[in-house]
Amino acid sequence: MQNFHLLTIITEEVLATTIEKELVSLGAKGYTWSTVSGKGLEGVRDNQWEGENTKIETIVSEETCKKILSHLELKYFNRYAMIAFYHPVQVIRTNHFL
Amino acid sequence: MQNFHLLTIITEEVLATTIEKELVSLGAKGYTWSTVSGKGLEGVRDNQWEGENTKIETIVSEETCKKILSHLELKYFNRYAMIAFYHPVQVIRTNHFL
Amino acid sequence: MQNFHLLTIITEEVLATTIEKELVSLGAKGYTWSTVSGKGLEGVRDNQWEGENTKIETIVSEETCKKILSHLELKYFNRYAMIAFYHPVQVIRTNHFL
Amino acid sequence: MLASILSPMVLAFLLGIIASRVKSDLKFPDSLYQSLTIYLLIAIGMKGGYKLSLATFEEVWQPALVAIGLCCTIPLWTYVLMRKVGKFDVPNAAALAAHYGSVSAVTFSAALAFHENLSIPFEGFMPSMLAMMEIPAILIGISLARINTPPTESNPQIPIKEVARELFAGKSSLLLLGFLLIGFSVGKTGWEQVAPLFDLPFKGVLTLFLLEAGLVAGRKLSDLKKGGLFLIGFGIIFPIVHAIIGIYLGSLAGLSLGGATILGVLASSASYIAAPAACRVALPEANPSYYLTSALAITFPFNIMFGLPLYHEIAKLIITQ
Amino acid sequence: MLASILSPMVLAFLLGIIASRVKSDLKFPDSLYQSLTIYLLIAIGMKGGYKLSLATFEEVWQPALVAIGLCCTIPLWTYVLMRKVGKFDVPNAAALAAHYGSVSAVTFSAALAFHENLSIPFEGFMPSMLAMMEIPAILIGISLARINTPPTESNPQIPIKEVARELFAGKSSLLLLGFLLIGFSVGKTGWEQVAPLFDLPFKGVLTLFLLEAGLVAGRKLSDLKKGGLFLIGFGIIFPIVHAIIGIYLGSLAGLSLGGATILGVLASSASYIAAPAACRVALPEANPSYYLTSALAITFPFNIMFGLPLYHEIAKLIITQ
Amino acid sequence: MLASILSPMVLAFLLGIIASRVKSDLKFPDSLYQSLTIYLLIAIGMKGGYKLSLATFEEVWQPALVAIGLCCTIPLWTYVLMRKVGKFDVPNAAALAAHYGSVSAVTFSAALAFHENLSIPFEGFMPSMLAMMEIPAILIGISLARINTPPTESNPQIPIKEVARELFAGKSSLLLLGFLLIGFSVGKTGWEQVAPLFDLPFKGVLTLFLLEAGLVAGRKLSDLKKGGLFLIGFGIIFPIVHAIIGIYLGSLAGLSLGGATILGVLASSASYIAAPAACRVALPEANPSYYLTSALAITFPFNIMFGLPLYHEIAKLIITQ
Ligand SMILES: Nc1ncnc2c1ncn2[C@@H]1O[C@H](COP(=O)(O)O)[C@@H](O)[C@H]1O
Ligand SMILES: Nc1ncnc2c1ncn2[C@@H]1O[C@H](COP(=O)(O)O)[C@@H](O)[C@H]1O
Ligand SMILES: Nc1ncnc2c1ncn2[C@@H]1O[C@H](COP(=O)(O)O)[C@@H](O)[C@H]1O
Ligand code: NA
Ligand code: NA
Ligand code: NA
Repeated sequence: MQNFHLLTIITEEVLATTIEKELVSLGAKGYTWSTVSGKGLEGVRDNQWEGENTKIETIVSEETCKKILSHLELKYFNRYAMIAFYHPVQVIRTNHFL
Repeated sequence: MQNFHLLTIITEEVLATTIEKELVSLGAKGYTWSTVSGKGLEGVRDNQWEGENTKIETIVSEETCKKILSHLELKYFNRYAMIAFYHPVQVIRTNHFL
Repeated sequence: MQNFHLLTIITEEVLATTIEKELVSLGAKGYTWSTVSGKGLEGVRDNQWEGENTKIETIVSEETCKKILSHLELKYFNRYAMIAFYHPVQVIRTNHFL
Repeated sequence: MLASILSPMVLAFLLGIIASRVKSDLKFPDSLYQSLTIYLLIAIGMKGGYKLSLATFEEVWQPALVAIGLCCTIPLWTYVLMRKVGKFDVPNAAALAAHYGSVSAVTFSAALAFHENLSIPFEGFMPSMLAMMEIPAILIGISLARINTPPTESNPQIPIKEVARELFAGKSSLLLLGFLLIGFSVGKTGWEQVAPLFDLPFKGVLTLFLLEAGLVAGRKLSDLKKGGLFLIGFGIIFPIVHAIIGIYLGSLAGLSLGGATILGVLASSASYIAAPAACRVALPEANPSYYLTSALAITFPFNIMFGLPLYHEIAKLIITQ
Repeated sequence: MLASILSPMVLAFLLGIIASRVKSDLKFPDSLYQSLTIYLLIAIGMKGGYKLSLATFEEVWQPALVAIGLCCTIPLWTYVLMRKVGKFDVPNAAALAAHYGSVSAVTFSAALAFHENLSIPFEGFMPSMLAMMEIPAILIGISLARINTPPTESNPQIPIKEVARELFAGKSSLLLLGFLLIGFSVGKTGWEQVAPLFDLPFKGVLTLFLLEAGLVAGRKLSDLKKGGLFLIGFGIIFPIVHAIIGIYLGSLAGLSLGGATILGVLASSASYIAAPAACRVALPEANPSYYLTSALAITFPFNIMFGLPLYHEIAKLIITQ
Repeated sequence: MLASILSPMVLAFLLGIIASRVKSDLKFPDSLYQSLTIYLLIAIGMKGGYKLSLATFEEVWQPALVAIGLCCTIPLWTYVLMRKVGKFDVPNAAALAAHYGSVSAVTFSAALAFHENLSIPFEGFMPSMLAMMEIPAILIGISLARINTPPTESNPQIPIKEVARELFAGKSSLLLLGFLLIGFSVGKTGWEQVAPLFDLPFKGVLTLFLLEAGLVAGRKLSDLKKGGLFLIGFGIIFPIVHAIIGIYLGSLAGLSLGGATILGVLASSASYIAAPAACRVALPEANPSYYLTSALAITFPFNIMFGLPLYHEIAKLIITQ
């Protein structure tokens, strides 16, 4: 049986559209996003003037998850406010994710 | 000890109120919802004109989780934009969930 | 290797700022928050007049997670609408969390 | 006619379409869209109610009958045509019938603005026609699907009573009917208290709203091919036919040139607030790409840009005969 | 009197109640509610400050003393009554005292609109009374709870200084006081620059706000039984008593018929922006069902619908004596 | 000069700063901020376009040349100075160049309000200068970074064409340019239809917006030390220099006292809508603390509060010579 992970990315809103396209090209079948506020190494991100965060969640196979993470690591991690984490989830209707 | 699951449902906003009532009648003691945007098999869902998504999260016992999932599967899965997934969580104050 | 947990707190919005400060003083390196609606033991919490919920998520080490939870239990659990739960997650760039 | 296309509203709509075609990051926050909708419905209802209070029953009853007649029969022939000629299945034909039988408050507002710009008088009570025409067609559309589909176990049906209750309690009819009543009751003093918010900036708000409508319609344009040529033709020809019928019957019912044209616009317009929500719940098997695309990306732009001046010309022909 | 009930504001409030009773899906986006609140506070403060700049110290000092006197004593007797007669425990009695001692900016606005509709003149500086009366009562209410509860270890208390700081920095008093000062400083030119936004559409915005208030009040109605008969009686009788005292003292302090009535309305109204937030943080043991239900679902609707005309009649009796 | 500081806009900005220093919980919902931005851009564009339609090509072409000249050269010398004197690295110097070369729509609006309050006439087509000056400087700033950084593999560069496309499709230039065109096309009738929304309440909305701007600027004040003394000096002296150049060239190009001052204000202002977004994407290595702090917490408040009256005095000196 396939293992699925819920991969969560919290990052700067300006990157959202680009990252979402990249997720799809790396194999994600769908994603969900919302606007969140946050505090991290790059300080508070809480409004449009200073920058806001988007939370992107995507359920993907373990393999795709790894691929996405190394892409993010290479392209974004040292230059933008961003965290990413994942954990296994049980899903119904696997055709939404594969 | 009881196992608790965080069950997440992402689906069309028009269904939210009905589903929330059904969750309670199937044994959920509470739930949390918020508006999210998303892309999946049914295309992009990002605004009120074309339809928006609600994310409903509920912490329930393993048994209730199964019951809810089969209900959703029967009633909604083939007719609406919807995904559902779950994973175990540790909780405090179990009286909120049982 | 360090175990990380995603700790989620859903509680009354009026408490958010205070709790966020306390999270940091207890060892959290960052956190993410957003406004959510919910229903639980204290009834529906869905608008500003009657009270609204904030969801605070923080990724912390297992130890910090325990510390935060006992703090919340002592200070808030009997007096406010609040739930808290956690589960292990895999992270990249551990410097964001330690 | 040029004056109509060069109105701020139509141009804002075009700008919205362009913005979404060039993939602009321009986006209305969702709560702004919701707030504008609430504003428009209240403003239309309130002014219509106030104007209705100035009219006599004599003036109103005939146009009202025509309006109700139109929104009850349009879904019937639309359904038949969709089934027979369009070869759509039952739920999709029924959903299209519901949408085209019901009306669009924004197209209606644009029609009011169009007439005011050209200083063509029209009956002030027209918003009450809008309020009456919104719901019946949706109920008829959904009933058509019920009658023509045997209920199965895996496909439980929401009772039509329940659907009706939700429609009447739904925000668009609640605000329209509620503020029609409020406007009717408050008299001149009451109306003048709120007119600086609900009357004066109305066309400006409509301009904002049409900008947003353009953004959405622009995105929907790429779905046009899914709908196919038939849907495009249908989304243009049907509204014209409905407009002609509406104008003709309106003038028979004693409406002025402006009033008859506006009744034609109502008949021709397709709902995209109340109807999509109701169909999604009651007719989940109907595919939103069909009804949303035709209502939002074909009929709505056509009516706003070309329909209004066209129907005005048609009305002049019909009424001066 | 009928004219007052048939105002767009009161009718919108009723429509809101009806909408929530028929379980309408009408919902104001949260940010619209917040934006309307910000607007109302700024508009009230700004206009009040401008009008205050036109008044003399002579005219203002006596009403100001009365206003402060009222908001400092109302919580005291409310607390005693709640403890002795209502049998509430310390935190709940204190929270109710804080709410009824403080004031409601929306009830106040409705009172202004009421007087303007009937063309009854009133002192333009009344909003400064509103600004002064908001915070003291909340601090007194919270202090009453402090004095009457021994601090325990498991129940740490936020220092009252901290509570005061948060109240003064809280959005409602910051906007009211801040824009009172701004309105006071900018003079006629300044005021006229912003009046098209903050004055003209004011009653329209109030209508919108009361629609939303009605939606919430309607939902709260089902909590009425939790409060019990005592709370219902209290939520109606106490405001009337406070209004009478306010009107009487106001007229002694030299206010006109209109001004005295408005002071009575302030005394009678219960806070539901600043007080609930402060009590939730400083008096978490107090149960929101009590104070929110009585302030929002009993006193507020009563004042808006029946209180205003009633207090007006009472004022006529008292002042022409 | 006092009259300018005591305008509602400036006072609201100050109140915002105070509110954020006393840690008030006052917060504009994000969608209100976005809606106000959309409103301001549309209102500026629309009115400017309408006024432009009343001007002759004769009047416009020289000021336009100057405007374009200014926004193309300001980034050049800013960049050199930042590198040489400020010792900033390439991306930070380039980002600062982009910000100070581009313009601030809100500072511009405050300048319009300032002139209207003092009844100083100015050319109605100035908003078209604003629209022209927004984007070129940002592209030049980003290109400067490109030219001066060898592309490395780990550091892929977005093609400048792509950046340009995104800037032109970006909401601020799309709305400004789009509604400039709309305002230009609709004529007097069209303009009068939307003026009650886009003209009358403009200064009130600006007051609201500046309150929110103050809240953000106040929070940014604590970042001032990160920027250091150099940035503070730069953020004040440079705008003054740019203003003088702008006023001088503007008067050469035939602009009136008011028009030349406003061109000076444009030259002096720093962008904080289009530029930060573009720099974040195209120059991620540039540190937002530098450009946001200096644009938002130094130059913007300085211009709003002291710059406007100062530039007005300077203009009087230069032009009456
Ligand atoms: N430890 C954490 N737990 C939860 N969210 C975090 C954490 N650290 C950072 N974030 C989120 O990730 C965003 C970017 O993080 P950073 O790159 O550290 O500034 C922040 O604005 C937060 O929303
Ligand atoms: N693989 C996925 N990961 C995360 N969210 C998804 C995924 N697929 C679908 N969704 C969400 O679920 C909603 C409905 O999915 P669908 O039925 O596939 O259109 C979408 O609008 C997304 O918000
Ligand atoms: N079983 C549950 N599952 C998910 N969210 C819950 C649950 N119970 C409570 N909540 C959330 O936690 C908030 C406070 O809970 P309570 O203290 O039970 O009123 C509620 O408003 C919900 O948003
Ligand atoms: Na129709
Ligand atoms: Na009171
Ligand atoms: Na500049």
